[in-house]
Amino acid sequence: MPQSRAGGFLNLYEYMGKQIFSKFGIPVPEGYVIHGPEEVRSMDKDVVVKSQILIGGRGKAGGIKFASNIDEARAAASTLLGTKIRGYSVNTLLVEEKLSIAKEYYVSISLNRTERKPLVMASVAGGVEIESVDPKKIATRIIDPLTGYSDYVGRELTGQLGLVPEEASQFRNFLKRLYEVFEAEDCELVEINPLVVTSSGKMVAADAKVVIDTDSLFKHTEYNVTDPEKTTLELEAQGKGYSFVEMDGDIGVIANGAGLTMATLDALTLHRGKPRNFLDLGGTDSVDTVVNAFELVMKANPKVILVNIFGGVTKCDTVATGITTAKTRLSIGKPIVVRLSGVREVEGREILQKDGIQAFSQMMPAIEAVVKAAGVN
Amino acid sequence: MPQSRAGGFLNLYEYMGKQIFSKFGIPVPEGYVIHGPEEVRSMDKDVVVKSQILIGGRGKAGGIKFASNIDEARAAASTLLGTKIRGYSVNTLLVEEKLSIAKEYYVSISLNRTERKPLVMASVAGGVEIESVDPKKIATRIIDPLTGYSDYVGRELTGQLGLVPEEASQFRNFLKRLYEVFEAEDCELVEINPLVVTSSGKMVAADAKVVIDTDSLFKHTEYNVTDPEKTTLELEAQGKGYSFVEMDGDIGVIANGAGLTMATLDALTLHRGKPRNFLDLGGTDSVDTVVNAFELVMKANPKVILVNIFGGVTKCDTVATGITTAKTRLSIGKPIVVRLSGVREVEGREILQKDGIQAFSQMMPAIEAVVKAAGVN
Amino acid sequence: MGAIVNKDTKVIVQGITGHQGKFHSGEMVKFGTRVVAGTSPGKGGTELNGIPIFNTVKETLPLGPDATMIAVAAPFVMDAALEAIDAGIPTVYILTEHVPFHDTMEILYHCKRKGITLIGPNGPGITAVGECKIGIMPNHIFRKGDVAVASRSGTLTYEIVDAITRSGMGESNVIGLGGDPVVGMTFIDALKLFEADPNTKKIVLVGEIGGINEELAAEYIKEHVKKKVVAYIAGRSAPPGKRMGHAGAIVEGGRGTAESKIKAFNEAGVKVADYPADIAILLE
Amino acid sequence: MGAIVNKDTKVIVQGITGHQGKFHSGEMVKFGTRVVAGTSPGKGGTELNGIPIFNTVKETLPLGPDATMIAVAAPFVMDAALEAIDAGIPTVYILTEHVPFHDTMEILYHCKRKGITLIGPNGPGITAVGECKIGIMPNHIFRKGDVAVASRSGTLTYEIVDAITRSGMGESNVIGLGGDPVVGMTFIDALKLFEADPNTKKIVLVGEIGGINEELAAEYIKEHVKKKVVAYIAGRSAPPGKRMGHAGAIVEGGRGTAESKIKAFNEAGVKVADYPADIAILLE
Repeated sequence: MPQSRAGGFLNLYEYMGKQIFSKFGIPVPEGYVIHGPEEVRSMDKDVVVKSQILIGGRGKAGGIKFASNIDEARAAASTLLGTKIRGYSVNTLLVEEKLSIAKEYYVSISLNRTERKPLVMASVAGGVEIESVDPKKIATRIIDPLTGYSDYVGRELTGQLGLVPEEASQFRNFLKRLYEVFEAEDCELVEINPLVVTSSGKMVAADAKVVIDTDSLFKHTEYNVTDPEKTTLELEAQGKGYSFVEMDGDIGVIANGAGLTMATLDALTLHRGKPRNFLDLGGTDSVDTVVNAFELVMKANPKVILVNIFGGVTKCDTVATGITTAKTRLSIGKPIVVRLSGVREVEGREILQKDGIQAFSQMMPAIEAVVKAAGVN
Repeated sequence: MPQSRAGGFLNLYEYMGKQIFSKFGIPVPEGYVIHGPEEVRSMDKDVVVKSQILIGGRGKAGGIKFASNIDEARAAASTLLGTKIRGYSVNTLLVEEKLSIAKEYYVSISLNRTERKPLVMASVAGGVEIESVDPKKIATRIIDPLTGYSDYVGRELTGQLGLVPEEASQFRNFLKRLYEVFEAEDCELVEINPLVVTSSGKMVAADAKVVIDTDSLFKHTEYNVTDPEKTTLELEAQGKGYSFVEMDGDIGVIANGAGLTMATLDALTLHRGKPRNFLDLGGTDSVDTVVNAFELVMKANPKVILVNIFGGVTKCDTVATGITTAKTRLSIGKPIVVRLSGVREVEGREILQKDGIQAFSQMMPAIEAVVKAAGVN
Repeated sequence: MGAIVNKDTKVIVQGITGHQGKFHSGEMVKFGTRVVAGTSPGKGGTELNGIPIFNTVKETLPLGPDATMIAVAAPFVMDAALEAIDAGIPTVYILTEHVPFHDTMEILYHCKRKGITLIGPNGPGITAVGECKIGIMPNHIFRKGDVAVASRSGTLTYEIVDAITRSGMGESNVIGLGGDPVVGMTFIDALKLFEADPNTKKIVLVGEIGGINEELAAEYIKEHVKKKVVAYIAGRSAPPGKRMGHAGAIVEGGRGTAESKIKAFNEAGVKVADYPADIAILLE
Repeated sequence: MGAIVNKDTKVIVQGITGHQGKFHSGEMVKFGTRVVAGTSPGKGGTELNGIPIFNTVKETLPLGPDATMIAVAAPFVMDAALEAIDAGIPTVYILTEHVPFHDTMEILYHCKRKGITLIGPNGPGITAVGECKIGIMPNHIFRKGDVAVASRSGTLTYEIVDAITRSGMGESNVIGLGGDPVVGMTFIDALKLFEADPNTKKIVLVGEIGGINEELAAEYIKEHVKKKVVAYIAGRSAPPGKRMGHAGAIVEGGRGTAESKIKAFNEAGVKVADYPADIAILLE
């Protein structure tokens, strides 16, 4: 469920992250992207074939395969493409040189919301989920956003990590460039795990996790990734500009403002009602916005629908007209319970009552009515 | 004469400035650099052939010629190459499309030393020396270095200049990129004069003046320009790491520290002595530094030599040894007057006196002695 | 006198000719706010809702603005904010949603170095009831009183203010902090102001899941706040959401859930309402 | 007590193992300065001149440093300064010459936003006579007294201090401002400190051609300085130099010459010595 946050965050695929890393001078394994086994190229070294999916634990789930010749690589590609791994379809593979791994480190830069500043985290215990690492083995450093990254930050961290000089200077180079990525690409997170030290002592970003602030996409029009965790209906809603999340219940919900929508779901849940969705109407004052919202909610096939509006910019009579229009146009036979409070609430409720729709001025009676209509005893 | 400023400033040739502008997306006339008339290319438009020299007033002095076909352009190139304009040799030409000029504006960004911040200056009265423009016609804006340039600065300035919207947006684009040049290239000054509005309404940088902080050259190793205002001896001194300026007089001067060296020249002048040079020995403590300094000063062929040292890091006995070594090695027969004060001054003066060199502990007697030796009555 | 703004506060609106600026500057004037100027590049010399329009903030400085509402589109917020900061406007409120948080971070620290108060982005603004409203809160919900409200949410704030008003109480200051990952004013900043404000007797905090600002506020209340504080937390029914990356998760040490926030408030002696309207009951 | 530093000031030296750091940290210890630590990446755990060496400034913080001398090579000054600023060291002195002025500008405004005093770059440092010396001034030239000196020059400062000492007077504070186009502390900053310093009775300013800081100082003296001020200006015999671009020339409005500076000082009642050693005569 979204917080009352207009935008969101966009997870990039590993191969996209590595393309960005490359552009900023961060060493990544030699490799290329394929969509079919026939695209595998001949090679003179062992390779690893990696499923490009936005979920952790690929390796354990069989999403990563090794190959030592072109036939093995093609076979691996054939096996992986078209399968589902942990529920995610594999359509794209990254074929990379297999690194000779001596050590695995961890490094990330993320937004620390408490300090409201970037946070660098680094550990010599990489290659596993960072949550499972002993916090004492993680070196952290808050960065002053106006100063940005400077080499002394890297010196502090490599000192804490106890890196030998040859590794320390490579690591500082990674950090410097990773901070450039974090800033230039408006990232919420950039993470390299594992940051591999090869047997010849070279540091390479063996994985790449890059999470972009979707609010920044006007600066980065090159990113066009569909969030695979979103349902078809959620993607449709996103395309129409609604903040919409599907849930397991049977009460369709339309409210205005993310906070009020969350509060509505909370109140339903406390009354043992089960919401079917989260839908924030936003701050517009248009009949069509309401009608389109109903169309989305109806596609989720709820048992009943609750509309909870506190009218300010959004006028209650506009919403009421939207509801009656939707009811007619979409031939809605299911119970609709409405709460309208605020600007032009009396007019709004009149419009609804004329159409036989239950309308309340306060939230709690509406909650109780809709829960009852949904058949909760 | 240098101020007590270790580094200095490097003036780039127009064509170099325009190459930088191009790299940063600032529109410049189509053009190319030649070193011989045979390099002129065929073309389908009128061109201007511009002498690449680091002095103003090229146009009036005949350093810029127009041509409407390849023969005329070659002839112009032949005429210009190898000549001297205002004392500067013409070895390089810039051949450019001739702009159809509707208006000439002015814009620059420089370091304002009082505010210690960048200063933007702009005027619609461009094409002439900015000093000759009515200050009321010049819009100025100090920039906060931590914030840098943002579009509102351009809006303020275009408003003050009264530019029409089509020009204003082009002008803001110039300013934004010019500030990027100023920052990225460590400039002391970036100036476009004239900033031409062509008859088709397009803004183009018709000239480019870029002055770089020489102390920043470790970041910009691509710049390799010899200051044409420096004499051969000054360039030799620069190569050896001395701050050295030739002057018209007959008293060679070696002192330590720019301020003390200036004070020495001032004192000589007040005593009607005429300095032959400014030479700052710097803060090292090495015999060779002294000997090499003498070598430079002897090449300037002074009548007498004054050494004025206040010893701190530089030890007086080291300097004394340097002087006697130089005297022997360079077979100096001319009078040398020395003032040594500070660390190991007694030892230093003893060394000199053994070699028959006049040595004082205070500056004024030394000044008086050297002026007398130079024959000033 | 309001805690940040008051009846003497002179307000400008940057982006006054946009959809939001146009409507809400009019509402602000109706509320009684002294809106002394608006800006809109290229529209200087005209006026709107009786408010003179200028091309730049600099041109409004002779009018002595104390606060600005920035209502330009997200891509232009950085420039507008830097313009206000450079001009030294003491209070900067950003209405706009969808501002990249990296931009907000930069704006915030430029505000801090100049001693400027930043409110928002993506919040409903600030109201000193009976004196001055800057932002988009509906005019009709307020009644002058002694309850101060700070909230991370918009309509939920109105819901709660309305409940307070309907209960017969009233509000002194209402501040919408904004829902973005990085915002200027925080709960702790608001608590400091409210604790010091002689017209405020009771305090309401409206939080939601995510981040740990509610937890930090609870700690602060324990140490520094003598006035009565009650709270509401939205999102307690939210299924464990997608975490935005490992690094964030581990730093916040498992905090950020509704349970964690409610627990922290309870430990600080702050009662947490089950339903928004129950805030009014807890205040009594 | 010195005006900026004093006998209690704990000093660190960044780049202590370099040529300059090595020599001058020893001289500072001989002077009596409390040099509590040095830094040199990779040399942590060793020591020099009896001073413990650490890899980072952060590691020296438990020793409570009040000031730092940065003696690293020019390309590394920005990083070292940001390290000191981030660590919150209250006084940052940069010895290094050839620092790009764009770097200095950035360092200066980061210092300003954190309330940090910046001295230099490219100056001889700061001495509170009898208490603390940070920098490269020769130890032997000082005698404790009531004359404060601020100078844009190095050896010329020693020359003048030496003349004061030889005349039987003595110094309270000597500050080398540095000769770069952009430096931290200015004449006006120094005048403020000296005017407020109870141990200072008379003030010497050592200026030179270029810039207009002497002119600004003269204006400041007229308004704000009651103590006796005398001055020396180097470069009066300099032929009109190459101007560094039109923009600079016009902004400074023809000021910046020795004549302009001497005239400004004279108008402010500040006598200007013809020769460095004459400063001692003017002070009497």
